[in-house]
Amino acid sequence: MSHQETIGRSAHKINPNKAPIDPSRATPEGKYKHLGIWIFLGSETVLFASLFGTYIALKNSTAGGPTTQDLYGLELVFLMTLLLLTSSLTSVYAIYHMKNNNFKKMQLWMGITGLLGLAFLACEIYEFAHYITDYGFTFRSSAFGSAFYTLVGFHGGHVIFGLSWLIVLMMRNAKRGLDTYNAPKYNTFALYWHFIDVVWVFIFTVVYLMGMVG
Amino acid sequence: MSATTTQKRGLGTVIWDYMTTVDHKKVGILYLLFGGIFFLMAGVQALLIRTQLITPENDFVSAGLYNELITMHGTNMLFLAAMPLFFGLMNYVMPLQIGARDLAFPFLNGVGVWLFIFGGLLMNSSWFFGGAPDAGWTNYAPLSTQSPGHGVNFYVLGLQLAGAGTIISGINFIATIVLMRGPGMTYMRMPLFSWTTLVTSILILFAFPAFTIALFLMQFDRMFDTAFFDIALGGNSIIWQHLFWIMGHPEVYILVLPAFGIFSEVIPTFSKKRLFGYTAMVFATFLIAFLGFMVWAHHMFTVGLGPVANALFAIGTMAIAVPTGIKIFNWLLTMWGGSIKITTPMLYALGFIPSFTIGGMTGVMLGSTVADYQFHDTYFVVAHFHYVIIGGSVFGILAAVHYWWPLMFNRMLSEKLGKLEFWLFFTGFHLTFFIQHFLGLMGMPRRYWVFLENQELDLGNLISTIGAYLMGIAVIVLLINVVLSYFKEPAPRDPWDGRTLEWAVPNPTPYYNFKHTPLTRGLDPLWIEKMEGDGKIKPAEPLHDLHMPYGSILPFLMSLGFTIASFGFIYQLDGPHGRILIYIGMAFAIGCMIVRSLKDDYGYNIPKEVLEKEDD
Amino acid sequence: MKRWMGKFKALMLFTFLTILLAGCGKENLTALDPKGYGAEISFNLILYITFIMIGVFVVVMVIYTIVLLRYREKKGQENEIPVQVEGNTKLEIVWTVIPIILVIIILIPTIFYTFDLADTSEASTSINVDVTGNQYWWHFEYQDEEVSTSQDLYIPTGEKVYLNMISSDVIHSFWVPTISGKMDVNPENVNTMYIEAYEEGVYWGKCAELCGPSHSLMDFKVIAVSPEEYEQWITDMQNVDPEEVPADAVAQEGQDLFQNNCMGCHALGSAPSGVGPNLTNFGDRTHFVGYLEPTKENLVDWIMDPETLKPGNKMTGTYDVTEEEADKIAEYLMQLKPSEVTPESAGGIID
Amino acid sequence: MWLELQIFGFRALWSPYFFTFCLALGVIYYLVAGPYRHKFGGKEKPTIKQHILMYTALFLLYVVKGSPIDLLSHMMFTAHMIQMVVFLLIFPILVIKGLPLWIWEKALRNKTLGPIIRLLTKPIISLLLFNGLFSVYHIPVVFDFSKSAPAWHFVIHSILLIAAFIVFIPLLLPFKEINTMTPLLKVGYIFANGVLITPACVLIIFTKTPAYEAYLAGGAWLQALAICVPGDVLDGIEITLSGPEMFSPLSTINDQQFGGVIMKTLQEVVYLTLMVRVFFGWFREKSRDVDPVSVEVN
Ligand code: HEA
Ligand code: HEA
Ligand code: HEC
Ligand code: CUA
Ligand SMILES: [Cu+2]
Repeated sequence: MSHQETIGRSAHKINPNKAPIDPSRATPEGKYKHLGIWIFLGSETVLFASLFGTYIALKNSTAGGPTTQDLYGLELVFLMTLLLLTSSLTSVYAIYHMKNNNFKKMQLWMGITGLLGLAFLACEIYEFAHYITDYGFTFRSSAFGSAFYTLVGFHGGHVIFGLSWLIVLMMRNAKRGLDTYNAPKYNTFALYWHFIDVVWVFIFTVVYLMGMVG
Repeated sequence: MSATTTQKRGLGTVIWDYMTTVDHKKVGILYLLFGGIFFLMAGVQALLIRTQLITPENDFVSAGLYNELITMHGTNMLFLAAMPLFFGLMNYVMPLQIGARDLAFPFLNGVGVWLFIFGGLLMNSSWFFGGAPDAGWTNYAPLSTQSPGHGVNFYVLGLQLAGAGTIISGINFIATIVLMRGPGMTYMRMPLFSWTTLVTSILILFAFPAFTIALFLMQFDRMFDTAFFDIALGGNSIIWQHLFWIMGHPEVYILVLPAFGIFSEVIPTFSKKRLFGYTAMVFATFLIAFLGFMVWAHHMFTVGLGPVANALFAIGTMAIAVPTGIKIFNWLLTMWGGSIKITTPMLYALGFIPSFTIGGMTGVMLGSTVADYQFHDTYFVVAHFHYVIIGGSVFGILAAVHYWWPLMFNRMLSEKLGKLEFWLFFTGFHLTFFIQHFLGLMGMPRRYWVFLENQELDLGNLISTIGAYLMGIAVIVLLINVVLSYFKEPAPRDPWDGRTLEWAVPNPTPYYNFKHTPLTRGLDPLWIEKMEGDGKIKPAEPLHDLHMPYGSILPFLMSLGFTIASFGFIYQLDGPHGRILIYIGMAFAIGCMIVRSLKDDYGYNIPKEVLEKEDD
Repeated sequence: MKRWMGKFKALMLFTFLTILLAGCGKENLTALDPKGYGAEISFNLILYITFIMIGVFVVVMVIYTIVLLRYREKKGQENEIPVQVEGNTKLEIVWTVIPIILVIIILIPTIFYTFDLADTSEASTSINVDVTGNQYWWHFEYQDEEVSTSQDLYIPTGEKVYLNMISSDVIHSFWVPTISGKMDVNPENVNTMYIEAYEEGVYWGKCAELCGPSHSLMDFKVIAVSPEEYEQWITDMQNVDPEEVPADAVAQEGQDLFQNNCMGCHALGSAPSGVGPNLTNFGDRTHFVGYLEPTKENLVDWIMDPETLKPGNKMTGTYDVTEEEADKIAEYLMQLKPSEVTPESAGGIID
Repeated sequence: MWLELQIFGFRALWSPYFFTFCLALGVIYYLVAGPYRHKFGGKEKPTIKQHILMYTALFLLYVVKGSPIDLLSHMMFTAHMIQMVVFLLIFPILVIKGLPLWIWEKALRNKTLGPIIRLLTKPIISLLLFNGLFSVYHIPVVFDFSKSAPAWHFVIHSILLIAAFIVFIPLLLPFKEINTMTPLLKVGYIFANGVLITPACVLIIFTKTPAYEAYLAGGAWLQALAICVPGDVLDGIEITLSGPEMFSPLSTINDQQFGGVIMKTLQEVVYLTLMVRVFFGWFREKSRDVDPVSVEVN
């Protein structure tokens, strides 16, 4: 195809003199991405709903192994909930700064988001290790074990994916600053992160709280 | 001389072009090509099945092989033939119909198609790696978890990959239709094929993730010793059935709604009349989709869910007859008072109406719980779903292939051969499957490797097999037709006197689709211009530079990486080489993703001056 | 047009002819000639819905035919443009409401009988049989009588017999088309259904859920006898002495061989079933392993090479006997006829 | 069933007080919306259709909260669910459509009421509010509590009713502050309503054991009855009553499942009707017109 004119990054510069716009939705691609991630999260909802359904169906099938009451302790889970909720909040700040075209602050808050996510992940790993070593409770112990680790682990996997995404995003753009090409990427990440957070709230309620009650 | 006219290029260039393409038209053709290949494979498997059943207690194939054949036939047909063929058509036609230049996410479109292709190849490669999956396309646990060998692992991972591709395409279609409709193309003016694309995509979006999870559970049980379906450890095999059918039932509407869309294009075109009751047609589509999510347990009437659940699902199931009926009658009334021209696509549409109605009616009979206690898992069910699938989806695909062939390949298919093919296929189809209703009621369960002598099932099965061969001949006629068309003159523009936007583009379709953004002034925009104007679509805005995306090899490589990892998963229980493959494959795929996010891709512009020289 | 209709008619005629030729299928297998409660209800419902469906189909086809006859493009009028009708609310309401009514008409008896067939309130006062589905054979245990048997299920006519079904491995489905619809046999829970046969007879049963290579060979029989004969059969079965030594010498040897090689899996008398079928009344089987004629040659073939006759079965390769020994065992097994009441009492198998 | 019910006496069966109340509401509506409307700043008279809608609404209200159905709702879950559907899904729609617009406008422009309505009828909020409350109400503990404490029963039902009004207002009232959704979103909104109410129904339908104390023999159900049967009547007959099955042709568990099915199916019917109206109103006209060539397209 000979009739091409290459487009440069300059086309995506944000003009600071113009009235503030939402750089994440200034281009058609940005708009598509914004809708796209919402649709994607819709299908993720079904994904987790199926896992929740499986978990609820199997949560009492302990096959003589540890039960929900034996295992769960609220302190750690509570801490994890706090960590993740806060990280959602910090990502809101980051997006707020993005809309004001303040790249530094956005990176800062995104960084904090990432750190909180890491802390959450550490807690989760500790929790799993605790169950495995202290109770011998693995995902092969019983159907309940399989369902528990799969549900919570799937969420954990989403956190890991989100964190890797964030790290790549932040490192890639650290030098170049904000433009309408990368703003949509931050925006989609933030939405994804909120979703993970919401799912955790459900895990907290359905798995841990309801598990404590029995 | 138009710049888009393809010069003779080397085969290598063409292949590389397709491997790196993100153009919705080429992706569509990839879907059609591989969907077609899988269709032929599954069709040959069907012929083998029918050959085995030609006489009682036949030993043409062994019992184990027979189960592999039906499993691969069902899975290939549904997930790797019918659905991708529709995806191909949607990919090619839908953006043209709504006046868009491409899909919303061209790169993801590439990922979707390659995931499908590699997933399909992965699953079918099982034949060469010690045997195909053999637990039926429904793959019920615990038969599937206990199935020896690697067959079922291929099913799990193959469908996992293809399924991921499917979800990606679904998201892509939705975003495209919501955001990229051309000026004036409001929802109330969208052609029905685009509507059904939208609704089908919504179905995919909500149905397939349940299957993704089901496959994960199956994978964990088979490869990592978890206990989801292991009864000894408290597992429950019914969970698989629920998750499977929560996808499986919407899946059948995923298969038939696009066909409804196609007929809603074909019938008005060849009746020279606008679609009767357009609004009701759109609403009925939604209703079918909506109700489609509440009936999955009608495949589980005999599982022992209890009378309340059975009654509830019977109600939901039968309710679907109502919107479908609305559609049937609206099609009939579209033809009423029209001027019907019988071409090959129209023949398929005409064959569709009685065939699908029969299939739908047997569906309603199946929906009656108590009657289903007799029908379930017999050849009556086999007859039902081939009636709806072949009479609906396959007729739809064949109609569309003949209808849009000139648009896609710039050649006409021969009408003579087309009609011959239709009659062979139609006769063969009814011969094969009508008799099966009775076979089922006479006591022949499905998935039977052999039926016994002296059970008065011989004649029916013989007739059925003969019918299947007729269909085989019909498919060969189609193939001949396709090959011959290559040597023909280029097709004229708009050969069928079309009504919708896709017929307004020059032939062959330029890679940027529309030079001018087309203005839609009402339903059936091209028809309106033909009636009220000069037959040309009006430009919505002055000519300007067009922004296009670059092609990329990354979708191909990424999918390849996942496929390598899948092989690893399949073999990881056999020793360390499996695990090594997992690491290599995943690293490769993730590497591609990182490259994608590090390398900026801004696309390119086609300058206005270049466009000015092109045909309209 | 002519050609079109011609072909269609020929097709229809052909299919109807074949149906006539085929009749309604084999008397003791078909669901089209019900001889039991469940099957009768299903069949009546099937007929009822079929009539409604034919009615709808006729309406569709009448419109269809009129359209095809009247509105084909005529020669010389290719350029005429038909009126572009947008729709007709009244008509559309008609074909929305009529199907709704039809569907409701179908649903009422459906729901009624769904509850009727699921009713287990009389189970405690009726005959209860525990059914176990195994890859590829069926086991039956009469709860209160301490009688157990495999492959052939004896029931009295005119009585509801409750089946409590569970599977020992994968999912199977219990189906006796002529007397009852089917129900799945799941590994994780007991499913209960009842069957009632109106007439004496040997009814063919089929496994209707894919359960492995020999799914199609997992046949069984339900033998409906008169209540008196049923009582007789129960008593005979209760009185079986599994150790009883047969009269002739060959069979005696066979018994020894059987006890040494086979008793690890097979049971005699009321002993609970093991890995293999209970063979107490083997000599009375209508068929064995589901589909083989109960002749001595077949039996020897089976013992020598089960895999060919029933791929994937669980007996292959678990013992080591010679052809000669097999012959003796067969002699012994063929003599296991503990009861006067046999399939013949129910009229025998229909061939 | 009918005969057995007679032991509760006329007052419990037909609630004459409540009947008077509904009648009074009807009269007030007639007067305020009709002859005396100018006193309240009303403009147009309600149409005949609105009259019919309103009186049907009040009649239905009496049927489900006053007639024997109300009494039965304390003994049969199925009756309870029928009550719920009419009370929460049909009654509000009829009232919203039946009241003349100016009354709604007044409420909306009201200094205190207006902002509250506007806030609560934000689609996301109204959606979660109604379905959340409905689901919470059907958690066994809450449900049993409500059926055992007459005052709370009243409060809870009133809150549910308000939530039900709130959920339908953004769909049905034409004012632009609250009617913010495009037709497509409205269809989605109705759809989401259908989805969100499903978990409650599904749990009710698929539990294998009776979940609600209030319908079990012994104790709890009698307390529940006290809500609508005068104390003296109840004291008099208590000894002769074995349990709620006595009034019902269904076993407790079947009754519960059946109730769930009724809820789900009827709710589906109501929502589908709404959807049809929204959709056809939007589509039918629009798909017919052809824009003139000169029209400016955005
Ligand atoms: C394209 C695919 C497709 C379509 C469209 C349908 C459509 C329908 N199907 Fe089918 N079905 C399958 C594919 C499909 N099905 C497959 C693949 C299986 C088997 C899976 C397996 O086990 O392997 C299956 C199995 C299946 C079963 C389970 C059987 C069993 O295993 O026991 C049932 C039971 O209810 C059922 C019902 C229906 C109904 C009610 C419809 C309705 O949507 C039909 C509606 C249409 C009409 C009714 C005709 C037109 C209407 C009128 C002219 C109006 C007037 C009509 C009336 C008033 C009745 N189907
Ligand atoms: C899209 C779906 C679809 C389609 C189109 C078909 C098409 C056909 N099907 Fe299939 N079928 C299923 C989906 C489909 N089927 C499913 C889901 C099952 C259930 C599986 C299970 O139980 O798990 C099933 C099961 C099934 C059975 C039951 C098996 C059993 O239960 O034991 C039978 C038996 O007759 C059958 C027959 C046929 C036949 C004869 C065709 C014919 O229409 C096929 C026509 C096509 C051809 C004949 C191709 C011809 C090709 C050539 C001539 C080759 C040319 C070659 C080259 C150039 C290389 N199918
Ligand atoms: C591993 C256990 C095992 C052993 C040992 C075994 N069998 Fe079997 N047998 C089975 C199973 C399982 C079946 C059911 C096969 C089927 O129908 O799929 C069976 C079926 C049979 C049947 C048919 C029963 C019927 O009524 O359909 C006969 C007869 C039989 N075995 C004879 C023998 C003899 C004789 C021997 C010894 C030489 C023997 N079996 C050893 C497991 C065993
Ligand atoms: Cu057992 Cu099929
Ligand atoms: Cu279905």
